[in-house]
Amino acid sequence: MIEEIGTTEQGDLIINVGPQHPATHGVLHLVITLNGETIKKIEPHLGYIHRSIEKMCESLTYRQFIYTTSRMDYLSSHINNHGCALLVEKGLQIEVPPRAQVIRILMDELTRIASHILWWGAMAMDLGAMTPYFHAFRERELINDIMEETCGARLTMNYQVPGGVMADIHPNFQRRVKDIIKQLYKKLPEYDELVTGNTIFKARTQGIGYLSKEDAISYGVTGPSARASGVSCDIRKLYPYEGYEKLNFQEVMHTGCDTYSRYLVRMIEIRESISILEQLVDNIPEGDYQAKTKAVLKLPKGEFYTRVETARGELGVYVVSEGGTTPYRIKFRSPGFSNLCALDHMTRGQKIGDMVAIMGSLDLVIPDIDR
Amino acid sequence: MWSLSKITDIIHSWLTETFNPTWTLIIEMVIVGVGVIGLFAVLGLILVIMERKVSAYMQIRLGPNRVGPKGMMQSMADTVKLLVKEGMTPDGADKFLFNFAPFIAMIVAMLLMAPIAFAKDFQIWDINIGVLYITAISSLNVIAILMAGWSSNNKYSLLGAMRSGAQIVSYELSAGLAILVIVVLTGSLQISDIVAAQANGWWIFKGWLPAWIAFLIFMIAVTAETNRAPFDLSEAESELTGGFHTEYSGMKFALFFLAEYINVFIVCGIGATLFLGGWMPFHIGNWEGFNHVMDYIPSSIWFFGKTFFLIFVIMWFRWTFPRLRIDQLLNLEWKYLLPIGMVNILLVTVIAILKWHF
Amino acid sequence: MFLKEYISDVAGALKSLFIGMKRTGYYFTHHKEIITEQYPDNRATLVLPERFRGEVVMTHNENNEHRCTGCTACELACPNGTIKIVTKFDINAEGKKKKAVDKFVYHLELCTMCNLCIQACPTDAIKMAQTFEHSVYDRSLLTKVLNKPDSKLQEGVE
Amino acid sequence: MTNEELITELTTIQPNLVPEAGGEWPNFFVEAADWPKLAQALRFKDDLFFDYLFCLTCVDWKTHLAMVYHLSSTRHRHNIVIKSKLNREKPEIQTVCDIWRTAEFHEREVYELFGVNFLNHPDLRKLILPDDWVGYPLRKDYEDPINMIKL
Repeated sequence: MIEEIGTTEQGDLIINVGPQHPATHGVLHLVITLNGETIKKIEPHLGYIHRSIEKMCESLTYRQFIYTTSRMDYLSSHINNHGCALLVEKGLQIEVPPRAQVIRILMDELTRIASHILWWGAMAMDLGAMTPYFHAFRERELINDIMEETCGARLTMNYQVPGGVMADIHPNFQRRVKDIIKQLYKKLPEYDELVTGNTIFKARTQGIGYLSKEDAISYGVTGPSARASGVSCDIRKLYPYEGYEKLNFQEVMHTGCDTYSRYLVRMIEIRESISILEQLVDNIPEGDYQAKTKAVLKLPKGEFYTRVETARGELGVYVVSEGGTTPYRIKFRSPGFSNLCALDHMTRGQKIGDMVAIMGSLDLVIPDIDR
Repeated sequence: MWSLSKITDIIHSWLTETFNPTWTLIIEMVIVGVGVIGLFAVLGLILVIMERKVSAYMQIRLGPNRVGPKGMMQSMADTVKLLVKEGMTPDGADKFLFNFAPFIAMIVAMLLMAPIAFAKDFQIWDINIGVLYITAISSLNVIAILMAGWSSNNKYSLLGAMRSGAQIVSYELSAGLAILVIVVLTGSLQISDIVAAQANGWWIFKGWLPAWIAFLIFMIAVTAETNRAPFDLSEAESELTGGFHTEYSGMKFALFFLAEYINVFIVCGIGATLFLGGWMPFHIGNWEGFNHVMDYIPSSIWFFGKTFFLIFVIMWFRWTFPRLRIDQLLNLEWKYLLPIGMVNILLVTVIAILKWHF
Repeated sequence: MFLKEYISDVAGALKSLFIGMKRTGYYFTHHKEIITEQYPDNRATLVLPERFRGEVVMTHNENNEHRCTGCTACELACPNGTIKIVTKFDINAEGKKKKAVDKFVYHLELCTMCNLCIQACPTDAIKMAQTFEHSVYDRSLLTKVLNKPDSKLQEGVE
Repeated sequence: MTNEELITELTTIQPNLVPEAGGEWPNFFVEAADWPKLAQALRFKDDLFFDYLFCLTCVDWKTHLAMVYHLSSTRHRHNIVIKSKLNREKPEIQTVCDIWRTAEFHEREVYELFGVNFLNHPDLRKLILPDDWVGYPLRKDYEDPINMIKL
């Protein structure tokens, strides 16, 4: 069942893309075997920025290890933190106050919007259009400003702690969220004008990087990339956490299986996230923002697994506890790593320019892959 | 309408009186050479700052604004930076070809300057096959790119150069066909004749639909021929990092960079000459007063105005569109531009024979 | 019909391109929309939100007194070993030996601004400052002693 | 299928499975030798249909290594955890990357970080670490005085 490993013949061109290359959005190293312009095989070589977060976490307490996860997938750091906080809460059976839950969801969705918007710009930039990148940053900056005001940092927030959130929302928070909703409604049609409808963009993405439903499941692809292949895998719907079950939103699915449908799924997901924001921003319940927790957290002996839906897919946090203050073994099932598995399969036989488009549509964040 | 021919005539007659004919020719060539190089430098500076400003405003940012008033001296600073940078030659490179390629790119760009009419009666060489000369010389550009790509001993460069070869060779056809439309309408290959034929109206207005289509095809084809986005496959930075000039640095890179901008200027100048009347002012039918006012604007301003407008359009393309893929690029040429261009030339021949145009 | 399809294809493609060009053309002519911030020039007007986490500082009141008891809660809470507290024994008014902070050493180069030390501090002795221009030429300058020289523990803080 | 049904179903397929109490999902210990057969059954039996391997990892228990496979079914939406104890000196287990393709990369990761040898893996090379790296960093007894910072 495994595709046979592409063989290197006389006349094949082997090029190294990365670790420093504009298309890899960071430091992914791909060894590509080319026949002319056609890709025969892609071999990812990882580890350029591997920090061994899993090993580090073994010596950090349950309060401390959360901050390292912000550095994994830095574009959805909030959701990573959320997953870890959920795990600790699950182990200690802490009830999170409703106010904290709503704040968490609001922050998660803002992060998701920011991540998808940045991805939109980066995807267009991969395909050679520079302008959308800057337009994307305009909206993203507004979201980052909200983060800065409430969480204290723009990218690596470390706002979610076991039991709730670190601080209450800023008094300006609701007003600014409403502003950003208004702004997004105004600017999203422009995104479509610039990129979605563009005939060159369509030609570059339609029918490229075909990933069938069976392959998507088999390769463990999750998130928008898998939903574009018709796989229902939104953790927010399947295994709801933090009251996502009470919200009214759609799991965005598409059956195109190609790069363009992956693009469309993310664009619609931005709108779904906005609708979640609209439902919650005026209905933040009063109460505590953090449950009372002990100063030293000790998870009972056993194994715990939580999954959250980050902007890129399913993040699983697997902790084996020996009953101490630090995890015995921790494993982050990062969405980027699994999505990367499918890259070779999707790019075989495509042109080198398509490889860039496919990588863009998978939305790879390299620290998430390398951890 | 005043003309620059008086000045050139005075210089020429003074030189012929003072020196013998050989020396006159040599001195005139030196003057022209110095003039062209000066124009190159000025154009390079202007176009670089223009590109940066255009891109900045389209990308809702300010662009360079620190060096000089409103950042106008930025390209000077860039030049100085490139001049003092070490010009490296990779170890495995074919040293002669590697160092020679940027000069070919420059020489080709310089040669192309010759038949362009910058103003009324102000032309370096009014050769009778002007248009043919331009199409012939501009194809030499691909040699420089292939040379640079091959000699760099870099796989990215090689891929970029190969792409560029395929691209330039195919797009020359449609550019040629688009130019041919105007040649058919005018009945001459000489630039001065083509400009003179537009005295009572530019071809884009007089030539009806075929001229419009030809203009569109011309703009697309020359964008591709000068390797500008969305056809910048030979230097596609998200795929091939820098394409054929990946290994170049310092002044050698600057020469490529400059040659690209000069090429853009030249093709836009040709576009302005062929379709927008060159240095001819804008006239409307019988509006005598209006036409008179237009005549007072110097002819060189008309030429440069039109050229810079076309350059702006090409920059506009670049900062709006994503890049095509190599097979789509060739598809566009062979499946769309070339058939349309051929039908167009048939159409225009009929129009020209039946004298349907003005 | 092939020809009809062909022409509508070309027309549709051109239309989509013109829509995109209209958008960039709009921004080219509307300079109000520019969002660039001229950073070093606007330093005077640049206001960072009060929660922004720039670096850890220790608050001192006007009598040069701080609130740090040297309990090392922050040192234990820090995931990176950013904080090192050197304690000494003071003799207080009643003649008893009492543990007090001698040097609150803070390694800014290791700090990830995670705010865990601030949360852990029982006496609110440290807080996050809004400074953000931390670059220096010598790395040793980033190792700071947060308690000011000759500063004392504030009265009444246990 | 509920957890109880899953447990009974699986014990009929593989009688020497050892169910483990606790955890949210059914946990089983399987002998490394029985794993390929069980994996085939898990993946291709219609009422099980575990087509999605969402986490593959290894835990170093100092006395032995334990492979942990988290499986899920996109059709029936049930989850299961399969574990397998491996000898710490010579850890070997059959690969599952012909059944779940995502295992290819995950197994390579486990191979270099824990030193588990996956039999019949098509391309078992180091993925993250440099080729000349000695030792298995995620094992508990791994010491690297140069690169490890102990707090």
